[in-house]
Amino acid sequence: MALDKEEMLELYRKMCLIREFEETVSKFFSQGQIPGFVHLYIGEEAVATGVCANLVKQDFIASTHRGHGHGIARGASINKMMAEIFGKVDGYCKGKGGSMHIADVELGFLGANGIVGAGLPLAAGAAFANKYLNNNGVSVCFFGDGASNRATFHEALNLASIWKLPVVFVNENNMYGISMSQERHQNITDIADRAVAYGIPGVSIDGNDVMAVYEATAEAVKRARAGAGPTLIECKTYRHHGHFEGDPTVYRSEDEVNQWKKKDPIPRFGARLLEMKIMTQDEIAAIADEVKREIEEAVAFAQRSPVPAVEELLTDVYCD
Amino acid sequence: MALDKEEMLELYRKMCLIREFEETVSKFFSQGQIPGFVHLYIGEEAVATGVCANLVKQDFIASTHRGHGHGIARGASINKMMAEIFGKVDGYCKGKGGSMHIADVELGFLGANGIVGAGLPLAAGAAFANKYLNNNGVSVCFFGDGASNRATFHEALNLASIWKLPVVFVNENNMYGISMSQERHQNITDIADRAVAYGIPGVSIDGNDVMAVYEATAEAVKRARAGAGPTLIECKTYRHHGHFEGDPTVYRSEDEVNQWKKKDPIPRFGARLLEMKIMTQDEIAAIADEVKREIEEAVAFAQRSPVPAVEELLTDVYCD
Amino acid sequence: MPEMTYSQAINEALREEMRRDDKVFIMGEDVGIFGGCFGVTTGMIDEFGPERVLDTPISETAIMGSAVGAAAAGLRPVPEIMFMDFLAVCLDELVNQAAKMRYMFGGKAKVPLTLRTVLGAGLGAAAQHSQSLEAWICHVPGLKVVMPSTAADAKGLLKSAIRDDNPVVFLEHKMMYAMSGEVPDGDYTIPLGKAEIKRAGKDVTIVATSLMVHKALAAAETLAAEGIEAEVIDPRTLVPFDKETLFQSVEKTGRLVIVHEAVKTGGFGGEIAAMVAEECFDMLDAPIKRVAAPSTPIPFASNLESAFIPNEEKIIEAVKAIL
Amino acid sequence: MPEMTYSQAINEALREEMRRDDKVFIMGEDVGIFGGCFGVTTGMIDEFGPERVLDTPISETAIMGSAVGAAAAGLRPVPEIMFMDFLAVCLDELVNQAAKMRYMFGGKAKVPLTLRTVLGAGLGAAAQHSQSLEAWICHVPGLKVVMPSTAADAKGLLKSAIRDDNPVVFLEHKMMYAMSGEVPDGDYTIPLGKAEIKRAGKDVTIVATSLMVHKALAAAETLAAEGIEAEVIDPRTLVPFDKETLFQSVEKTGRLVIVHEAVKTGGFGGEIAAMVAEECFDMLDAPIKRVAAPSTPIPFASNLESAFIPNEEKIIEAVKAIL
Ligand SMILES: Cc1ncc(C[n+]2csc(CCOP(=O)(O)OP(=O)(O)O)c2C)c(N)n1
Ligand SMILES: Cc1ncc(C[n+]2csc(CCOP(=O)(O)OP(=O)(O)O)c2C)c(N)n1
Ligand SMILES: [Mg+2]
Ligand SMILES: [Mg+2]
Repeated sequence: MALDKEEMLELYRKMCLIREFEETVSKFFSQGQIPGFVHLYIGEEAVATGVCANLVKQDFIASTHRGHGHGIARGASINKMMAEIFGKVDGYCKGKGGSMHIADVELGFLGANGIVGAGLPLAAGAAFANKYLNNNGVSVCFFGDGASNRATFHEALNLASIWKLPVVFVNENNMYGISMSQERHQNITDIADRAVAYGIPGVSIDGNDVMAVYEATAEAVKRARAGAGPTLIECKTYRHHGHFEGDPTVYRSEDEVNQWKKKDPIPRFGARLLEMKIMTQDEIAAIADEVKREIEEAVAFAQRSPVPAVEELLTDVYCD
Repeated sequence: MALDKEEMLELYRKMCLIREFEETVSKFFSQGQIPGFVHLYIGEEAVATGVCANLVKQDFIASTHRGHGHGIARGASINKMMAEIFGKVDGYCKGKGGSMHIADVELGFLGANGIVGAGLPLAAGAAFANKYLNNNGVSVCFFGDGASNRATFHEALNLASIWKLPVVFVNENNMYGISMSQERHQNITDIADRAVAYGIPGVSIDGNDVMAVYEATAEAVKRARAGAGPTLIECKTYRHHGHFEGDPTVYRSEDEVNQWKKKDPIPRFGARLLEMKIMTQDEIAAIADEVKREIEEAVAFAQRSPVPAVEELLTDVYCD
Repeated sequence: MPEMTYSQAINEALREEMRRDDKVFIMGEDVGIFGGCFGVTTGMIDEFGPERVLDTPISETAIMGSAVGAAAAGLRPVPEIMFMDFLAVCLDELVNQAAKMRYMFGGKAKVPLTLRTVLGAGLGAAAQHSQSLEAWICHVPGLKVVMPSTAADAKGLLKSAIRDDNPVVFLEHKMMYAMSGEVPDGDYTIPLGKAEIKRAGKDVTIVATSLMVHKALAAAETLAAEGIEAEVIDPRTLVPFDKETLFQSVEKTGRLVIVHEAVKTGGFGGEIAAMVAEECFDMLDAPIKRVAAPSTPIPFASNLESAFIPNEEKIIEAVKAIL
Repeated sequence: MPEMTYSQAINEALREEMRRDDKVFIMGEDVGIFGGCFGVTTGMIDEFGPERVLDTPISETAIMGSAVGAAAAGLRPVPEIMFMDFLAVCLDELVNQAAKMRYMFGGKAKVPLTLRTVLGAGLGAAAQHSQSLEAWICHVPGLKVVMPSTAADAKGLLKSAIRDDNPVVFLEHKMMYAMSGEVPDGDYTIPLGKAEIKRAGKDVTIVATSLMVHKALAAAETLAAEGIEAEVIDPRTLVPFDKETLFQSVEKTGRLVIVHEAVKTGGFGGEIAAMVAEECFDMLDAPIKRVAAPSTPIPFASNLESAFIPNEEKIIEAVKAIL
């Protein structure tokens, strides 16, 4: 279960890749090159990265409206993701889904989702399929603190608990659902406490510590693969940007944001790796360069790609 | 808060009235005189009775498909209830609602409900109205063990907890949702434990002990009126009949039923009152007679009442 | 051909499909030892065990949502929602997830699930247990909608639905479960999207769905005695809709009466009337009539409920009004 | 008359009604300090405080359900559901509770709530944030359905909706919030159930709803240049529906084109076509045309989304096809 040097470097690289991807989306969105809404994962990279490092081929993830980080952590093509966000035909969904619906079912990525909390029963269902097919696979569902107040949370966790489904419910508690702070939207401090209602384990961890996320997930995944049922993991984290790009964030203080930026998961893990002598300053710089190049390529790929042909409007409604 | 002799006798009488009402409905249903479905409260009388003894004029209750006992305990007219169940024009709803929709909003009875769990947010809303109008009123929602797995449970309790609404959530854990036993439909033993998820008090009590129900509710109602927010009370009880009349109850053993019949709340409270010398054997017999007569009158009232005029089909869709 | 009830035919279709394909499983409230609220799944748990016949908690959102997840992950779930009225508590999973997944993902997903649920009045079950809400579902691109009116159709169409790679909503009428009919022997399917002319005629076309097919046939019988030959068409699937059969009939008769049990305002009858008024206007010799329930909730009292449900007399009246 | 945006007109109507009647309050996700996802409730929390402008958790079932309970208990809630697509997660509370309570209880309850929600495509918000699902709501007896197309209509109709003792669903189009128009000074109401002829004409009747009213008017303008005089009718409320205004127009023109943004199959256009095909058949000189979105989920890419939304050209084409 302990990670070797290569694996740790890979965690670091993945977080950098997500960060660079999101910064780039932010830039092109503000330039008006991206239609619709985008919700960025900046500040929360440790969660998806630490979780997905535990997954193998037959596993599934279900994601949210804030799904870019989940896709990248699961190993999705950043070219196809970027092209999708730009609404281009070479995107994952031929440009028909956009940021909120990027998916790659083949890869075990059941999609971002525009309906808050919708992923929870989907993930339970995928976990049921894994169990039914007896393939040792698990499912992971990411969802926000706001989503933990939705119907789907309750019904999916209850179902998963009685059927002992191999699923890990990963709560990304970034302290807000749009403008509603957690202390206003629920009467509890630790969402992990809700596990009690289903007789399953619940753990609350520092979601900005990628190793802590990795380890908590490793245990939950082990439990799930062993047939012992679901786990609820709460990862406390923070989004640096607004809810969506363009949000003036009137509902929180600059001071609060700055406090959290000090806990930024990327420099934090970088410092740890330096300290452990797993990584050098040169390697940090090299990763930054490499990631930058990859994202530039993804943008070039997206920009090069044509918009979908207008006939695409009418296809893919049904399969024959 | 302690009950005097008269009040205790009244609790006993109410339970007997509910029992007699339900036995009578059972009889007429099996004779084919009542259309639709009926779900009887036999065995669970202590819950509604103990709870509603705490309520005053401006309070509300929201009920379930198994709602006759709640209505009677709240003080609804048994004549109008019986007529409604028979589908007659002098029923509470002019025969348009039937057993599953008996209501008397004026009396603070927001209705039986055909949708499992639907009462929970309704009660939260009525409690909000009480709070908004600052009238010191509370709301009570009855709901089953099965209903505690529904969306509405989670969302309503969360909302009530953050808004500190004056509402008491009374779970009637009769161990089954139709054929699904509690141990199969949820992974916990005490539904009261779910209160943890909302940071509110949760208590689990013997629902066949009317005094225990009365006292737990008294405390919850006091809390609610004082502005301290909602409470979840779980009353463990059992339905003697099938889920609906006609249910062959293949899913439970006769032995189990017999064990529970020994804990029947009515003889149990009767024995206690005898022991405490609050009631005599003669009074027991007198109450039985009185209750029988009342119910016979209710049946006569219902049978005498005409069916609604066919024009009623088109009225009451909108108010003008 | 053996006689069996509508309910038995559905049970048989489920069993045959589960024997044929071990990815098919059923789930829902009380579908196991209880055999389903209307007895449709009776005995299935004995044959297939609790791994493939799953009792669920009262959690329709989880039922529908997990069925979608399981379907996307490679299984073929056949969830049951006890009453169609309860779709209102789990519509997101059907409408925003199941129906749209393929399109949103650019054709790179399939959701082969068949949702079975129960519609219709007649049991005194009142406003929240008697609705016919097929119009909602028909308005959701990505879903197919099936409404069989006979045991034979139910069996053949359910088998097609289960084999279909799209999400299909299969609507059973509670007042038809006990109706018997001849059902062909062995394995057969009826394609989705093919109407059936249940009775041929030349004077007027009556399109009816579900239980109303039987009322329309009774009306046609009565009309025949008066020399009026009604053609009764059962679309059987509303989406996809077999326009061809309908249009050919209207071309022949020039007159159209549409019958459904759903309330008139916003019912699927509007869609049928609009298709004809748009595409067959020149064939029409008379106004298009709709016979449907009045736009009210469904009352409990038996006499009111009977008045609510469209009947033979109202169909006859509508036919005569346009002859 | 002052000019203001559709969004400002709604804000003003809400404020005036809240000043007039202290039983009126608003609730919804981010309606407080955030001012609502589209800014419609901006500043209201400053005037009325958090007791009457309530931010809720992401719990639409609790929002709708508690609004119903509060309404039955004597208040006049104005809940907001952020996008109409999300009605799918709380339809039970609207359909099986709010709409039916009065009927089920034999006329002895009232549920005076006004649900505000947002429909329509055009923002690149894709399949789960762009639907026009008014047909679902119109099919539910007990609900009223309002779809204003101008700032003035929005204000006057919202005030009527809030004063109405029935549950009313008030549908705002996200692409109209920024549109400006003249709004009468002071307190005025527009009755529910009265259509407005937005442009008079004699050659063809165009019935259009919400944003499509503007596209229909643009089409009428273009047609006028070619000598074709289209009459454009905005029903403004779909339930109750003003048949009289529509039928009078059809009597005059003999031709009908219906335009809505909702997908065609099962859309409310079917109901309108069916009413006319049933009750005005003899007045019709040509087929009834519907211009609506194709029956697909709503795509993300801007070019596809534009192709999805009905436009001026398609309206003109439909008109010409039946002239
Ligand atoms: C059912 C539903 N309700 C409301 C919304 C609108 N909405 C989109 S994201 C969001 C906030 C979600 O908060 P949280 O779950 O904490 O996730 P975060 O955005 O913080 O990652 C809301 C209210 C939605 N998309 N779906
Ligand atoms: C949303 C919904 N799902 C399913 C049903 C069908 N149904 C009616 S009562 C019932 C069981 C309810 O169990 P519980 O909440 O424990 O109440 P009890 O009947 O035991 O009093 C079910 C499943 C329903 N009416 N509504
Ligand atoms: Mg959040
Ligand atoms: Mg129970």
